[in-house]
Amino acid sequence: MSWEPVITALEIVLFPGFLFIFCYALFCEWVDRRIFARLQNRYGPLYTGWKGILQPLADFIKLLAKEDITPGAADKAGFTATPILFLTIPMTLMFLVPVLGPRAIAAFEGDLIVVFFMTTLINLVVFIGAWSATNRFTVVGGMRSALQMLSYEIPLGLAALGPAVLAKTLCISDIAQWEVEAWKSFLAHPTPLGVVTAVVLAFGFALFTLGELAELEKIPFDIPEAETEIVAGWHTEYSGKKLALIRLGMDVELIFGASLMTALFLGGPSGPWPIPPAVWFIVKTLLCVVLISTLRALFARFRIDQVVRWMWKYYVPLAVVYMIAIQALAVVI
Amino acid sequence: MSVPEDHLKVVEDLKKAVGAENVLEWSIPRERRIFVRVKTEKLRDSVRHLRDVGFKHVSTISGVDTGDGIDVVYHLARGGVSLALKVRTDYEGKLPTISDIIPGAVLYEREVHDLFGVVFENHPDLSRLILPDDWPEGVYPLLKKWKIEDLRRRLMGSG
Amino acid sequence: MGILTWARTRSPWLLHFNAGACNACDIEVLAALTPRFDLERFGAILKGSPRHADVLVVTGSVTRQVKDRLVRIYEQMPEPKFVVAVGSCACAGGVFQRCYNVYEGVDKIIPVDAYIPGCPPKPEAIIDGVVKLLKKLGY
Amino acid sequence: MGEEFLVPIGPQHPALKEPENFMLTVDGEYVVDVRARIGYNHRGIEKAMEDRTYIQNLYIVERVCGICSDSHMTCYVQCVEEAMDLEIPERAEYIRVIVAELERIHSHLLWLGVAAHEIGFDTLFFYIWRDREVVMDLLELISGNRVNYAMPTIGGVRRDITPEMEKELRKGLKILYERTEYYKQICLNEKTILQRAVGVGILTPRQAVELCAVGPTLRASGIKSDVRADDPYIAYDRIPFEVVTYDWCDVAARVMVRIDEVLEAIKMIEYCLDHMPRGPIRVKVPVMMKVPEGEVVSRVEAPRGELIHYLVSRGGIKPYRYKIRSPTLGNIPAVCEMLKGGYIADVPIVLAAIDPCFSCTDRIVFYDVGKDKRWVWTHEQLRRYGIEFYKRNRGEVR
Repeated sequence: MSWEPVITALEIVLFPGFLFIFCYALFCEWVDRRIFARLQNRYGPLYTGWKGILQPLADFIKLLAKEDITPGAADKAGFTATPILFLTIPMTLMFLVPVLGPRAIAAFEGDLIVVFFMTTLINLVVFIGAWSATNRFTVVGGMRSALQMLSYEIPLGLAALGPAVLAKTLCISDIAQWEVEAWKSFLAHPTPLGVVTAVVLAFGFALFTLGELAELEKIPFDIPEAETEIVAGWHTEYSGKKLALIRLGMDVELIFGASLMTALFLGGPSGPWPIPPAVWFIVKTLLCVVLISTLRALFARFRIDQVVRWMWKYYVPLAVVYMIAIQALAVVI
Repeated sequence: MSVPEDHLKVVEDLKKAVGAENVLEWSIPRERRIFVRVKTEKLRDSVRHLRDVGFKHVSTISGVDTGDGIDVVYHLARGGVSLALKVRTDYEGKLPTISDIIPGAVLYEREVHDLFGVVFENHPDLSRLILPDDWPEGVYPLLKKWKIEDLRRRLMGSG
Repeated sequence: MGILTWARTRSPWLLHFNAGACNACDIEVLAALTPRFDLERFGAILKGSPRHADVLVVTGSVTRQVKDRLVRIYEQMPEPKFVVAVGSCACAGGVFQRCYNVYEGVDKIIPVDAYIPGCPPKPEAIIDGVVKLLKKLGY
Repeated sequence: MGEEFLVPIGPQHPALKEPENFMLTVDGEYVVDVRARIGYNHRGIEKAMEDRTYIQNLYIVERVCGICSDSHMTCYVQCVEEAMDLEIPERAEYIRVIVAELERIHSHLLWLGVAAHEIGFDTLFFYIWRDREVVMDLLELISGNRVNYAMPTIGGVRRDITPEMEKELRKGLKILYERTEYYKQICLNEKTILQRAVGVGILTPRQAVELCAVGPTLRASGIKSDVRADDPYIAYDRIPFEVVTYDWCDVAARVMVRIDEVLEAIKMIEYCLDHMPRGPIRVKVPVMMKVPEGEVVSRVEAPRGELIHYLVSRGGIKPYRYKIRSPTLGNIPAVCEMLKGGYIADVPIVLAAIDPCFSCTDRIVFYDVGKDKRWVWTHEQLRRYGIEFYKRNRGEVR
């Protein structure tokens, strides 16, 4: 009776699986809120647990215990399905990203395409949830999030495809591995070609971060839940357990975005020998979360039409130019 | 306090424009303050004349319950000078609107209607403004006949 | 049920409602969230929708017009919910007592858990009020 | 023309610090019509003032509005003094100007922070409100309370400004000057702010005059009108200051007018401190004083615009009739014009741009553009195309 299935089962449940994602998501929310607060010259959560680290956990448990109201006019199916889907999709996507070792648990050829399909699915789910809540604010919020999704989805995809084309594979784990070797060989003997690829990839990283900001609906792209205009956007009507799931879903989406950034651009969870890959993964994703959080604190919120116009006028052409550069490099390498 | 000539000139011009007998009384207590009382029929002509002379800004319109009728006071302003144009009307009386001469006045007319019951003819929209939706019709709180106690008993009781 | 009370007292989400106040108390409630006082240290965030909120912070003596809005907002909030009346107007009508359009005090309309007197109460007093409410719930 | 889609903003809404309810008829992201219903704050102040003595009324007038409490106080006290023909010492006049200008700084900084919050720039909101604490400390130093400072009273001022306070004041003002300069730079070239403010909520000078707009909203449309300059009261005729106007006619202009007014206010306070005459700060007045018969109109430049009080007294110890018109009401027809044709996303910032203070405004209410009633004087016919939205949701407000 080989131990293989038991280990993978354990892996799924425990380490790079649900428990780890749950704790790490809450930890990242704490990091995000603290940095956001520190940039605004104030403390942020301080008294729950050491330096407020248990604050997201307290919020989560409290929401679970609250009364869960479904508005009378809402259609029950869409309304209850949304939070569950909103959490499970990012959770499953986490298994496509290498965390423990160089290979992710469920890595297979073409999982990058699956990732993009699922992220678009999230927005669809959000729209259904907003529409089924029949509250005016949610409907306008849902429309906005769909509108915004249309504008950032393609450039985000292009930015992510960059490394895939260079690595000549569509499996995220392989891309991460290719990057590690490329990096090692570059360090061994730096060639001008290597410098060019590094610059292009860095440019791709910037494009991808911008896309991630829009996907995670963080300021300056948090229009779908613009607090001052439409109360709380598409999740105005959710409360209690449903809201807890949605907030957790957002956190998991945050760390998924960050881990995707590390896997595609920063070489995944591998690093110099003494530190185990898992720790490298945490260090790199934290770096990305800190980056997102600082960007979040520096900007005002754009208007939806500005976002759409700005995306199509600058962001898409940039992504196309980036792709051309990548193709040229691919031919040379 | 010396009475500045240009204030006198304003009153003279108004008398010329509206007819001296229609300007019932006027007083200039201090610099930059003019009080004029005009016959009710001459209200619109005086407002139109004053606007052409430069009193384009309506600061506000106040109602005063003088016991035997309601004084409606139009506070017009030209730069620093504030002119109070007073017109007498009786309870539930009718006054022509001036919102077509000075559009900014439409709000103030609605308040006077809400709180004093003066009806402004062909006013674009004389619906309820300041008082709550469930305020009983015909009760105009700022009239002297309504004491606060019975207003409270009548409202809070039913409120 | 230690964990539940622990969670409930560690993350009181506020919803601010101005029931006819002269907005002196409102700017003090807002000042309590800014860097110098920073209520977020206790985990308190200002939330936009009644569905998300636990603590309803009401300022101002309730005017007739705003009464049914206040009741509707209160009903929209999920259980367990608490109400904090900020300012002497919200506690008992304040300087606008015996005005014809005013219910003197929030507790004539909805049950109130904590009163913060003062006209307006200083941000420190508001924070003290919120912390006392949390202690009452077993902080 | 299809059914429009009504989006209620308020009465409980994070953007509005006060209960007012604007029913926006929208069409996709465009605002087609505005129907406002205020009256939530109407506390019946004028009726209450009619059966309280002049001294008791001091406490009510101060609480008409929490942010411009000193303007209401100065206006009321000035009104009663004029009715009683009472001369107040010159030092009291200077102290009243200092407190009035400090309140202008506090009100404008507060507004600037809230405006930044409206467009989602929370960091700037927190920074500005942190620096606003400097003004609040100065006010607390002079009057003992952060809000509702109760400095003016009938016959002069309640508390004097001692030399130590003066030193403290000058230090605080210097910090404020630097910080406001820094925020002016931010607002001028921070792209994300400009994008949300330039060209938004346009009010042409002709509209501004015709709709009787007041204060910074009027001055941002290029019209030089300020009660402190045109109709100087207390010590404003002896203090050199410059009326700030911009002619961009949009939200960005209103931001800049208010920032420059803060800088101007700081200079005025420093001038007052340098030229403060000696002497008493108050003239004794009997508590149950009788005001001779007569009527007085008193005007003050509150942070939000021209504030007018009108007193009719029949020679008793209580005012026969006391009328208050707050500046925000003057700007409401103007804001209605600005909102039409804009985006939902612009509504909070355009609304905030007139710095509405509905606690004062609830003296009078709002101007109602009925969707189905075309008005004789509504200017241009609105561009209308409706998409069919169902309206069955239960939240349909009456």
